Amino acid sequence: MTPLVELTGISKSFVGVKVLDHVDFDVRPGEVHALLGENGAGKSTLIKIIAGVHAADEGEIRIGGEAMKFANPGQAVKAGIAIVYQELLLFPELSVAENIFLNHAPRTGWGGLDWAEMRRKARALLDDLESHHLDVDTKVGSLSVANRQRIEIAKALSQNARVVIMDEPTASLAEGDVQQLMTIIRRLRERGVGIVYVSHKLPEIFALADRVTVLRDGHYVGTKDIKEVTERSLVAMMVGRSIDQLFPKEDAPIGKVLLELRGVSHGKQVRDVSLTLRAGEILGIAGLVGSGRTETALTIFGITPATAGTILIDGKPVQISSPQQARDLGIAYVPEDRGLQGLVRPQTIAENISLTVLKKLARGFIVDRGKEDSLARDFIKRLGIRARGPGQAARQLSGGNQQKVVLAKWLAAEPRILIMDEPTRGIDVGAKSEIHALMSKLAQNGLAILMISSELPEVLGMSDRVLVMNGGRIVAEIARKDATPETVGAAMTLVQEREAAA
Amino acid sequence: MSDIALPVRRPSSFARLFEAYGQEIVVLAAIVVLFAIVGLVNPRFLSDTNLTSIFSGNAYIAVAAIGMAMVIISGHIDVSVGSLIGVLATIAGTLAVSGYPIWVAWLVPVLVGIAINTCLGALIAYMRIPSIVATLGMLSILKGGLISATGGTWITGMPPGFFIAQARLFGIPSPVYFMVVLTILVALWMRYSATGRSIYAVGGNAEAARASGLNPERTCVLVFALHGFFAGIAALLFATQLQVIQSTVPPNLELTVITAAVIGGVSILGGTGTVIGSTLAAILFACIGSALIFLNVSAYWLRAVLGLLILATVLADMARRRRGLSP
Amino acid sequence: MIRKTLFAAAALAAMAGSAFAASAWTGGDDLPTNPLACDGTAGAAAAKPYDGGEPTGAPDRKGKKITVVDVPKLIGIGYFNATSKGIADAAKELGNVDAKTDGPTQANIDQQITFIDNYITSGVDGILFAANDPVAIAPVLKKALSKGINVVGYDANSQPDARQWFVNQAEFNGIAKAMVDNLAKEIGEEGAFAIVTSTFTTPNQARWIAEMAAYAEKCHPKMKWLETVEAQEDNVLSFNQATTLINKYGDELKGIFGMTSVATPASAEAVTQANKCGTIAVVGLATPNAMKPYVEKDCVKSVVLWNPVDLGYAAMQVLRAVADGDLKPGATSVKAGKLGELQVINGSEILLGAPFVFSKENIGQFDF
Amino acid sequence: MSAAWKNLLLRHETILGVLLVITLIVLAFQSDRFFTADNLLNQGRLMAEVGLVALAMTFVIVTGGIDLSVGSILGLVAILLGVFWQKLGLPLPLAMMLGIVVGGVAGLVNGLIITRFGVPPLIATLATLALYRGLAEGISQARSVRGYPDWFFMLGQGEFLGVPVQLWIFGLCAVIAAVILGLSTFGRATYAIGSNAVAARFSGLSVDRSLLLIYTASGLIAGLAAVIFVSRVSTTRSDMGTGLELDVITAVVLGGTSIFGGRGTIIGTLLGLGLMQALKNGLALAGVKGDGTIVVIGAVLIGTILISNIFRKDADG
Repeated sequence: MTPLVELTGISKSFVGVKVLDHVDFDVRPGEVHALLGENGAGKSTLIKIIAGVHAADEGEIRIGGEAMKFANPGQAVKAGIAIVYQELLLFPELSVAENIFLNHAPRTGWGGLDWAEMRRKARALLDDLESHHLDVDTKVGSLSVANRQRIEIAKALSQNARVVIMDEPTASLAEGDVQQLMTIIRRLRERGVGIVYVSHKLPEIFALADRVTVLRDGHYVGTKDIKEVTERSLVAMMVGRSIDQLFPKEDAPIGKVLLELRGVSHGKQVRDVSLTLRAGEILGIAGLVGSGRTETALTIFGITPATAGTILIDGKPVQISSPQQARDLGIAYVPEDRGLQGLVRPQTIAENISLTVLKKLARGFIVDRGKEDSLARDFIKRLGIRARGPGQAARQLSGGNQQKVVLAKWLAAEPRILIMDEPTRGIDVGAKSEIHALMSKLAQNGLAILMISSELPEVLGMSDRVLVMNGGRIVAEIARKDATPETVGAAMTLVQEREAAA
Repeated sequence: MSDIALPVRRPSSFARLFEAYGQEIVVLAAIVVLFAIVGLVNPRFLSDTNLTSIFSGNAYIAVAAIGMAMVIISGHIDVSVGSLIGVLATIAGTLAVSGYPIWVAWLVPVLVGIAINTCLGALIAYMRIPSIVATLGMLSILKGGLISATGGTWITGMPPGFFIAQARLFGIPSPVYFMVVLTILVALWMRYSATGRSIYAVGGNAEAARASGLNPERTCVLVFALHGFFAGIAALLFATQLQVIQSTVPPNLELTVITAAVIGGVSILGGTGTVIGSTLAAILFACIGSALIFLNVSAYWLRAVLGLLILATVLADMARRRRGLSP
Repeated sequence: MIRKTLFAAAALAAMAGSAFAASAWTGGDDLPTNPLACDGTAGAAAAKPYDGGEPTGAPDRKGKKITVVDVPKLIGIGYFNATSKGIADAAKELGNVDAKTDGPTQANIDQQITFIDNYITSGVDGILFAANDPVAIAPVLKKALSKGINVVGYDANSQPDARQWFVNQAEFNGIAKAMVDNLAKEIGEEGAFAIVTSTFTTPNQARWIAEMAAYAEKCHPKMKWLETVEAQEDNVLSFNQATTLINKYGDELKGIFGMTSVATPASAEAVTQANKCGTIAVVGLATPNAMKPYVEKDCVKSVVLWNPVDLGYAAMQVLRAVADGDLKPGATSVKAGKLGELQVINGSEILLGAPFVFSKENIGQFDF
Repeated sequence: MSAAWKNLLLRHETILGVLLVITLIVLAFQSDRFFTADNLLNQGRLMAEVGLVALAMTFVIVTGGIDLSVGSILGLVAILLGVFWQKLGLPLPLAMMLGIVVGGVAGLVNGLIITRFGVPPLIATLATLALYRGLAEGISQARSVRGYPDWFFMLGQGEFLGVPVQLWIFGLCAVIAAVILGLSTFGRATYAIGSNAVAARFSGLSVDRSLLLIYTASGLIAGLAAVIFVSRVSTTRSDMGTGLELDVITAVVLGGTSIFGGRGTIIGTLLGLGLMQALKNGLALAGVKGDGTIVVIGAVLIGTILISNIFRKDADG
């Protein structure tokens, strides 16, 4: 069978740095081909070459057996290649139908847009994706991430794509949405569409992929049939070393209660939330996106101050109405969106780390650069941040190292309560286990950690206790020994069904 | 699981209209209220002669604001438009006086406007100079260049057929037709054509647009070229309104044009707004200018009142958007 | 706290605003006025000693070639193009003067000061100026005098001690009388009129308006002033403002004063386009070229202005005379080339002559 | 050549510095009166007001904002200075203080509109540009205030140790601004806000308070510039400072401050100011007329940013 897309000997350099070195890759009709590798392994560059965003320096691209060179993404689209990016590239001000048909809308006889046809086709595509609830006239800006992703997929299908490339499609999806996405992907596969699936999440790959290709440092490591590999062997291929335990939570002595919430509410997103968090404990919060997990964290951190209820620190009620107050009370928050909320990307590592402790670093009101520099060096060593030095710009680091910088920034503030929102989202496996190890160590040192995660294995592996949220409420509390994918998953979906039935 | 049909909330048609054209409706309401109040105080305000002069005397601002609205929707800004209009009006007048056929005197400034702004657009799109910087530089170049070239001599003695803005059809001055027809055409084009929609897409998210196969650079150049076209038309209306062309840059014209576009609901952040809004806002300004005289607002306080009104409109818009955000 | 501060500020602003008493007509200034007699007999002007300044350490420039710069209020408007032409004419005629005009593109005091300052540094022998503000320009002119530069003003004066001589195109009260008398002649003693000016802060216009108000009260007490509007130096804005006035007052409005060479033709245009030629009179200050179409169509009967080309010419001649040492403090007249002998008034001012009224009969003879 | 050196050489400030030196040399050859202490000090006097406002504007633009209302604030404060002193009979020093305070309040209002209502700075200050100028006109009723006592002119026309008084003030403010922006915790926060306001807020920085402070400071400085301006020109008029904002923004942007925020230095702004003033003055001395100078400044603005962009593209890859 002729592959839909076949790449041989692809090389690509940016400013003298080789990011891809003679890589081979192909996609056949009706298969899901997973592309794996740590961040910086060259996955993004490879899919951008397939999609015509970058041109390869060397090597050959064949589409349906024919050699091709794409000068721009438009040509790749014409050749039947569509890409669903990690950061969804939609236009909030345009309607659903327009987003789907941007740049290839049906035309009327005199060249204008055929709006009726466009809306009808959009409707049909969405129905095909089981998305009957989406209105083709709504502005995309008001939709959830999962819904936007469906629109991206519909957009790919509307271009008669024979190859759909998905870059970390589940990175910001909750468990339930992931399942639906998989259903959609399987349906596409049945129709003979070739799918390139880029993800860090091994369980998904085992659930979906037919073949898997691994890249490491721009080199091609190998392509395997999924049946030939195990989780462990894949990780070994990716990192070049074997990782014994993915989620190494070690026991830590559980101390006194540091943080307590009593009936805390904020609008409709956080309703009557009560919880306790002890020193040395990792408290996991599971739930779907929009279930109120992040919103609860934001309320504790003072971004969206509580409208009702009490927050107690060391048993004393406190008012937290700004992040400054939260910080001064010893609360740290490693946010969900690293690029937007966590890092000042153009600034250096040192400047990022010192943001939370500027006052402490200052002599008078002048920042002590020497102290700042040694603080950054200290953290680079402690957290194993791979960087040229404290003076390197944060944006040049890989995802895992960026996350470590954000963590370092908050550890610099010497918090007693650490909230981590999706601590390992979009991070490669190696860095992930490092961050997990760090979390364990921090807990052992007496830090109280509140961890929010969409990855069930992470929640189960790391948490001492698991809270499950839905509709802004805490709906279940499960102890570590009872926490299994079934119990937690049941708590998450049970409520959803109950609400849907109501 | 997908069997459960989720109830689709369909907002009422008015709510939808308001969602889509909120700012336009606010501005329109402001115009209506203004007409009602001033009309009550002094009925002459509503006389056809006054209405005509409100609409026709400021039509060139509305036409220039169409181009400005497109530029701002595409995520840029242009502070040089006032100087450009001054230059183009001078070119039109000079050609007419030098004995070229009238159609040449009409056509050349529009073409020059397109040419200058195409260069400007290329500078912004391909050389990555922020539009405010590029147009700030262009403002100086055009303004200084105009005075160097003309020495500020007034242009008089254009042939009678030249004065297109003084022509009337069915008793209505031609600038009104220009304003209305261009606004409607551009509004339809922006709303329903593929290129028009791509301007919104590029302004909303240039990188996403690129990944969708659009070419943001080309769109940027196109938008500036069109902006040059509208500046050319505005310059014609400006130049042919009176028997005399002042070959200088009209003071503060760029601020008026930008303000009209912005008050009309075009977000300075790009990606939203319509040219209907900008035209309505230009009309609102003309009304306010006229109304303040009719209401005997002390001339000394005129600009303060205007500033307050602008501020009030902006704050009202912000309040409306906030309400739109919370469910 | 913030609110209180704001409130206090608002209150303070309101107090400050009300602290000014309103003058007779909007747009005038608050300096004392000196209306002429209604029948035009010259008031007995008290002879005043020379009150101008003197350059220090000026070299002997008699008969030598000198460089002169002319810094008008702004460049790029018809009026100052005309004065600049007069200056160039005189320089050519004299043969030993190298003159050029340079100035800001907006009537901006700060920029004008910067221009003069730069030319002082570049080492000119003489400076001609038309001040945007009489006080603001004084320090820099004094600096010029202290560097031995000859300084002569025209059109708009500075404080007397900051320059040597000032060529006065026509006295304020003379202009005021000509304007008001001509309008009264056209619309009758009980007619109502409005004024279109540049901005209320332009000194000459403010002075004229104040003098006109005083003169009208003295000699045409029944004329009714309706309103003054600002229109910058902007053609289209002037037109729109005049049109709005016509629309607002309807038949009540009988006349419009145009206070600038931009406002007058634009007002005439507004009257023409409103088909009110003959029912609304326009009287104003303007250059003849811009007014020819309206005067020839009988829409405008009288345009008041001195000849700005002559004004520039005279200013240049005076500067040459001062540089040559021919015009000394205490002189009572000065020779100004083709203009002949000009009179010295008010100590250190040289009067160009009575304001000139252009009409259909004579306007064709002028080209500026 | 080490990377650090290469970086330093390709910095916008370095390019600008080289350009400034070349300009000075060329202009010095064009006119022998240009490069004299007397002329240069005098140019310093003339640019002090624009320079002062540009210092605060650098902060504003580094946060990703803009303040178009500075020229109008200058006009408003100038008028109020005169009104407080002459019409309300306050002692002149008190009137000066009050005027500057009003400038600060005007800036604070800008800041409140921007932070509390979330109006983009360009729009907010566009509206107050009209409002403050209108207030100045309304309050002044077009009257100018003159006849200040002689000691008052010391500020704008006097000299101290042979250097114009306002140049001392400007120099002092420049040093303070450079220290605050470049070295202090507040400067750090300013850059962080300009690069990523959300991340700054999530790092426990008080973004709104910083913005309020910066816009208030912008108003205060415009007020100070107004007092110096009045003292320099000995009179008060409501049209003072018209168009000042464009000069100020040109200088700041020429100095390499990114209009998108997050990047820019006081040194750059000073170089930008110097280049602008040198061109204005030097070209005038070399016989170029004012309108020609405007063209050159526009071309230099575009050209400098263009060159800087090209170099930066190379450096970033």
